[in-house]
Amino acid sequence: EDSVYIPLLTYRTGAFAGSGIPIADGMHDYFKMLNARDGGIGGVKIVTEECETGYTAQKGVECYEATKAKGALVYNPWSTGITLALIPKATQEKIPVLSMAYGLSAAAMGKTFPWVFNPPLTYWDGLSVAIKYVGDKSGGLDKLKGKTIGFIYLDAPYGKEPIPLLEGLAKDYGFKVAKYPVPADKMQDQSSQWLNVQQDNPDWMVMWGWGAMNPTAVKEAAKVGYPMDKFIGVWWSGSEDDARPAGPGGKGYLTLNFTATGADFPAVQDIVKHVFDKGNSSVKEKSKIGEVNYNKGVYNSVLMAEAIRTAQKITGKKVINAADMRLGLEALEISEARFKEIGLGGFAAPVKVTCDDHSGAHAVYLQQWNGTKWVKASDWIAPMKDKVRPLLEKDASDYTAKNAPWPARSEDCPKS
Amino acid sequence: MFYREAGQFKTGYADDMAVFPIRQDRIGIAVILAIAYLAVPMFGSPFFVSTIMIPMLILTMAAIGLNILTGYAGLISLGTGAFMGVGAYACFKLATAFPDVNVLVWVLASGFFSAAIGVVFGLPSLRIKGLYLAVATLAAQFFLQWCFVRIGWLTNYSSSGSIEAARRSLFGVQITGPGASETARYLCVLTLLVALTWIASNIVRGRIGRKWMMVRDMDIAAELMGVRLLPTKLLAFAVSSYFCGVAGAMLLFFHYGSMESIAFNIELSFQVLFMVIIGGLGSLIGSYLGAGFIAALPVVIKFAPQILGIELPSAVVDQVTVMIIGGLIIFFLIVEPHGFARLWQIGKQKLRVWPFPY
Amino acid sequence: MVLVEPFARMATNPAFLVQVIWEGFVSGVLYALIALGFVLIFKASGVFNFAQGIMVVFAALTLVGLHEAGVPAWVAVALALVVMYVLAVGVERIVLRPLVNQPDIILLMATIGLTRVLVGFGELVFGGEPKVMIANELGIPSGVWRIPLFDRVVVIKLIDLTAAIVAIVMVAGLAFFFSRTRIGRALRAVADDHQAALSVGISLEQIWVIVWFAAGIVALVTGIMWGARSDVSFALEIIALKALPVLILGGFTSVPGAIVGGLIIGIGEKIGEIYWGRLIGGGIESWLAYMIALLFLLFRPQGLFGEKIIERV
Amino acid sequence: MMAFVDTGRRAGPKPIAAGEVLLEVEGISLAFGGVKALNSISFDIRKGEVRAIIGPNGAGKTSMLNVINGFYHPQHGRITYRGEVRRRQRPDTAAQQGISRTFQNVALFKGLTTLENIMAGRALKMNVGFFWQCLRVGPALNEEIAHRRKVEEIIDFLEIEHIRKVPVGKLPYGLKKRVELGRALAQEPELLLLDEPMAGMNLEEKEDMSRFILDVREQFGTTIALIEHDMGVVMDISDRVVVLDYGRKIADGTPDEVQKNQDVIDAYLGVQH
Amino acid sequence: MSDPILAVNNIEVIYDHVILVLKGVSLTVPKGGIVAILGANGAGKTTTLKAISNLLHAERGEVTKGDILFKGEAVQDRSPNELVRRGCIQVMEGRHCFGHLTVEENLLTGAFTRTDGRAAIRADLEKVYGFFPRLKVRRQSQAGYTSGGEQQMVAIGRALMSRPDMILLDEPSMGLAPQIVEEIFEIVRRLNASEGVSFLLAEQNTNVALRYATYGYILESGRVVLDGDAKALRENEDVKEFYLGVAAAGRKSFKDVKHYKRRKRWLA
Ligand SMILES: Nc1ncnc2c1ncn2[C@@H]1O[C@H](COP(=O)(O)OP(=O)(O)OP(=O)(O)O)[C@@H](O)[C@H]1O
Ligand SMILES: Nc1ncnc2c1ncn2[C@@H]1O[C@H](COP(=O)(O)OP(=O)(O)OP(=O)(O)O)[C@@H](O)[C@H]1O
Ligand SMILES: [Mg+2]
Ligand SMILES: [Mg+2]
Repeated sequence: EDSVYIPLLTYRTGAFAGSGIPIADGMHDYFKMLNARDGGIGGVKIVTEECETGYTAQKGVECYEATKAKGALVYNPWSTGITLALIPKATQEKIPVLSMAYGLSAAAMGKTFPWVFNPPLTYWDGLSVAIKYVGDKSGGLDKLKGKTIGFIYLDAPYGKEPIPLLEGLAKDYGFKVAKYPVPADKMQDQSSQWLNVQQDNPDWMVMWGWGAMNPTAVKEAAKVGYPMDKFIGVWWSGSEDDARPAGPGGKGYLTLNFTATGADFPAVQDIVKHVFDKGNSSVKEKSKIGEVNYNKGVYNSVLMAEAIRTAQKITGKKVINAADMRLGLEALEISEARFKEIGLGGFAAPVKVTCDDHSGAHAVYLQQWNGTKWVKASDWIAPMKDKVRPLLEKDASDYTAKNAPWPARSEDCPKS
Repeated sequence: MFYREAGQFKTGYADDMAVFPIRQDRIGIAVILAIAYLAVPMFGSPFFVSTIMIPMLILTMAAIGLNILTGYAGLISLGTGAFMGVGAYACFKLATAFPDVNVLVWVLASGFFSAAIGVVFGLPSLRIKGLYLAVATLAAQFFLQWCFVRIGWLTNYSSSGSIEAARRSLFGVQITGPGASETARYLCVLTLLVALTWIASNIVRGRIGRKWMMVRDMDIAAELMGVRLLPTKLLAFAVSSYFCGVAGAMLLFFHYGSMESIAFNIELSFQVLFMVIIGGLGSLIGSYLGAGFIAALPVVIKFAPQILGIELPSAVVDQVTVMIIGGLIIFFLIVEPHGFARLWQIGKQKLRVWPFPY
Repeated sequence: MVLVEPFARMATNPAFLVQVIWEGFVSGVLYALIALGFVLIFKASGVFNFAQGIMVVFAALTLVGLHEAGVPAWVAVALALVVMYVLAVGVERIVLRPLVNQPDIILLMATIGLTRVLVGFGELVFGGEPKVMIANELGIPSGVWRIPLFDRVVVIKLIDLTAAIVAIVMVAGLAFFFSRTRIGRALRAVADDHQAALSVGISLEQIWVIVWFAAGIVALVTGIMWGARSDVSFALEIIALKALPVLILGGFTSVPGAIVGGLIIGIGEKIGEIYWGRLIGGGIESWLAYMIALLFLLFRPQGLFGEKIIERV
Repeated sequence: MMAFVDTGRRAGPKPIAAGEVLLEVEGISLAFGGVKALNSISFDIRKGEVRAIIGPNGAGKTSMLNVINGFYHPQHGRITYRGEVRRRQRPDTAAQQGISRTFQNVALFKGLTTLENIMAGRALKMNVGFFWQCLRVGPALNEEIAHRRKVEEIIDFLEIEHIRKVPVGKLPYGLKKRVELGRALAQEPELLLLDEPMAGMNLEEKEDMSRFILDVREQFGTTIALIEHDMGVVMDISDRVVVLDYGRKIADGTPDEVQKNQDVIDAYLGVQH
Repeated sequence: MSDPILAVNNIEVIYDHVILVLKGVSLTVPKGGIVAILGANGAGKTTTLKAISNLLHAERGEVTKGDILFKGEAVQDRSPNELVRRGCIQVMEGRHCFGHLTVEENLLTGAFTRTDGRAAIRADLEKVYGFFPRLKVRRQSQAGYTSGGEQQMVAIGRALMSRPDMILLDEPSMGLAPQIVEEIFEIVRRLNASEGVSFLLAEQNTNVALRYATYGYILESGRVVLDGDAKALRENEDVKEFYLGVAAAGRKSFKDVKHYKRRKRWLA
């Protein structure tokens, strides 16, 4: 039987397991559903294999080395650290890396990073949306002058990624930035950071957190009485488990998001039907299906599945290889209609990846915790492409300079 | 029976002081070197070479470093990870600032930076002893890690905060950076390790090593015999950190290719400490055996079910691996608290008296 | 600037300073709780029990896991205690007994091995997802007090207050129980010289089970308190590292040392971070505690309350 | 036989002839908290003699040695060594001045073999630089071999060839003491302080040890300060004896004088042997 | 000879799985007897005592052959703690005091296994202070800072605190002033006579040991090479020459030791 092989780098252990587990489940279950319902993609079964990374770069690289020889189509590192480690390796060995809305922002520059993809948007895009929203609520971006925006972040490459843009925007719009780094070993004890917040009393708070850092931050914010509706998290800080532990105090907390929440989508229901009910899912409770991080996992698999379809169409092959997968990713386009077709209408904004832009700077929306669940709190908001793009370009050229001689792109753009 | 020195006569003190005074040992070491230099690159799969051998050898280097400090000089350190980090960051800075100098030079030079830092954090060892000294090295661990994150200059102001190994070559063969073949990287690592092991063994067998062991075994007596404690301890910190620094630089340049500060965390320190203890304190062979055990075994256990075609959830495999390793550590400590090195000696002793039990 | 500005900030907003000290006090007390577990075991066996951190997680997870499985809260506490007892016996049988009379570092390593076993086992049984501590069910108050002070308010979480009280009661109780009693003396004897202790007929088995169980109880209490403040997950294990400087500062063998060390580190760390940390980039908490401990050690190498290191020839 | 102490006796400020005062302690007082370990003790040690220090347990004998080689710092008093007054000094300088010692509770380096322990005694005399040490060729190797030769002579002398490569941790007590003596001898001391070198030995070994001590003195005029509880040994081999009793000096003189002193009998000897 | 309180039958001891130290040692201690084990350094005296008190496994040694009977019961597999409860306690060579405990606390740890109440323990404490007045003076000092001889007294006193029926004494005289040595052996005799405590002592100080003991064993390289009544041993020519230092011509001086060595007859 024809099949393609996709290793899934996941983490169900370690300090970040709380976030890692639903994502892993979501990724898995979508493929299992396709296999069960449609017999795979274009007649080809998807063989997945999980490899545990524990969110550490070391184990991530081990997983990569152990699985690449089996004909891996694409890697999903699910950690900025692992992504950074894999970018040069995978570029050299010509295997695509899909770092969905995380990783190196500059990877959006397809001309420089032909093998790395980070749709639907980069961290910088995300940050620009948050600022846009803040501007909106304050009556215009020009009203930000003199205000203070606090930025609380995991003190690691992931958390620091948005800082250059944040500082750039601060200059442009005249607001002040107050930074609150949270060291990894302090994730569960942020009282210092929030004491500082209490003292500085910034007008808005933006958070780039992950794992156990999120619920602790929300709890602390509630404790120091910070107005929750002025507290915006990135999409990785917006799962149910992040807001729920704060109890009623968490009400009003906002985060960015690019996928819908809930299980009311035909494809997700198919997962329940074909996978969960058959006992093939590692999800323990049905209610977990459709939660924010689970849906992120599903979305990640949707991107891969659609890229495989695209690649099959472009190359005419049934069983594609990693190079074909790259083509598929580079020509990836999921329109609103296509989302509907695959049973995910309204699940996410349309996505289009191009040769030039591997991310796409797609729109996101804000969701708000109402005390028991997330509700949509804004329309889809497009990032400030004009502010982000120049930074991406500069960063990409910095990267190649540092890694000289960085191979010039030799791959052709797919014609579609 | 098979392993006896009978019939082999030493004709001078130099012979008696050689590393391997017994012929069988010399043959053994030659065979091992031949396997390492020829058989592994020729027959080892890329996965084996790049994921098992390379990190194992690099961590052996770090283990030797820590063993010098803990095993020979008796000073406990939990800051190995950070000292390795110093080496990696130093090598990164040097290699990017002076791209024309061969990278091997910088790998070796980077050790001096961690040696210097090691000396600074070794200063409290004059007053603080035993497990209490662990706090000084922990301070180093966390402070240095903080520096790696906070000092942008160290990463050339990279927005991601990570450092990368540039592409460099030796005799026209690319040895670092993306695209360097695992064989090339492996041979570099192996050669550096063999050379530095030789130096380490020279140092510990000589005057300096003896002073360290004096301080370790009974510092008061050593002092009353004219050994000045502070310089001796600081030298141990320096040499130890040098090895760790080189190991860190190798980890970046020959293994990962790209690292962030978190890779040099306390976990790494513990891992190396494990190697030293399981291998045997105060034994260079032990460092090899310990590193092999702690670095390679988890990978083997983790990927064994896959290779054997057994389907197990990856998380379960990982959890079970962690448990097995923990259990084995306890097991080996119980069987032989002095580590593999002692088992090795006992094995040799048994061979020597074979077929009699004693 | 580094010298003046922080004090100016303290003076202009004294209520905030009080708040900072309170927060430092609370985290110090919580560090002390973890350190206490270390001290008990070290005092009694000379074992530097690195597994204390994971024991905290393990105890808390057992408690929450049992509750999730439908066991009433207080019964779950009782069962969790039973589990900790079984753990103590198991550790004594499997790990400590064969390692009697070995050097400190070997025992330290064994407990790190134990940590691994417990991490793997815990994740296998309870899964890696964070869990919410059953604080309400255990009757731990969750509100906040807002106390007006110098025209501002100082916020005190009742849970923090509870934690502080529990910790202090616990320390006092243990100090009382372990000093001046027959067992207390035997504990210290064992720490000094395993072999000699054996030779005078002290039963190491019995002593070790007692202290490991006591440390297990401390772990459970610590787990409940920490868990109620954030959540119960394996990330909590990292916090145990914070107990090290506390322990070292207080002296490995001193129960009151744990609490005093905890307070010095907790408050020092908070004040340092809030008033000085930001001047040099923030996040200095990750190493400040160790530096504070180091500074004290340079003057008292055995810690504030530690037993003097005997040096004779 | 004793060719091993041939070389460079450290050229001191001035050579001291046999019989002259080598070391003089005057009014030494040392207290630990409430415990007065030494109370205004004065005596001298002459070049080339065997000077015994005896006294009941806890009298302060070991403390006296610790004061002499700088490990304890007395609160009062003065120490004159080779005619120079020294006040506070670091323990490692005493070794450099030619004072070496053995310890009451054997203080060998447990992890090292007999050979290495005695080599350790030569730590001060070896000085080839770090670079050569790394390579262990040329000067480093030559130095190692030269000293090894010396050490082998000591090993021969003390008749411990058979345990040359045995880690000392597991040696029986008596041999440990002998190795410790070897280590002290390896330092080529001018003044050798022996703290109960014969405790825990049987007769035969005590005889051996006495012989070694006397030989060392005879061949090089090494001065020896000896603490010992075996009166037979003390009376036989020492030239002069100083008796301490709980911090005080109660007698000083030849063995015969001391043996007859009633204070000494009361405080220390008990029944006459 | 009355019933033996302790009987060691042909034991073999191995350290570290490879080092054979005792090669078949047998000995008996009669109830109420004082038996001395004599022998050169490394003969295996300490090892024998540790094998009896079961402290061997803490040193990675094990009894591989033979058996040990205490009060008629095999005790090889008992813990040291149980042995102390049954009335057999060892005073280890090299003192092994608890350095951080005060002298008095050290003594009290000896009473760990006792259940007969505080008053009785106090009374025994006073008794020990009666034996060793010096300890009373230093009762509040940390044992780690007491002199070598004082530590030896602490170790013996500590053993007495457990009210044993049998004490294994390892080199009690080492490092003690002559007066104290006599005193200690007097105490041994007193305890033996008045309370019926049996002793097995390993000693280098043959002179004293054979004066107080009733029976002696001479150990060489892990084997018993000679045994007999103390009196008989004192008369033995070899013992005289090698252990007592009295040759036919009377006691020879340490000053005049010659460099020749006579072979011991039993090794021939
Ligand atoms: N833990 C150990 N491991 C290995 N060998 C040991 C150990 N302890 C003792 N030995 C060896 O066993 C032999 C007998 O030692 P033991 O201590 O019983 O002698 P001893 O008669 O008590 O001597 P001494 O008079 O010096 O106390 C010695 O050769 C010694 O080296
Ligand atoms: N570092 C110290 N701290 C406190 N007290 C000490 C210290 N060193 C020695 N002492 C005390 O000083 C006194 C003299 O001790 P010292 O060891 O000198 O006796 P000694 O004459 O060598 O006795 P022994 O013959 O028993 O070895 C003892 O009472 C001892 O307890
Ligand atoms: Mg003394
Ligand atoms: Mg002995």
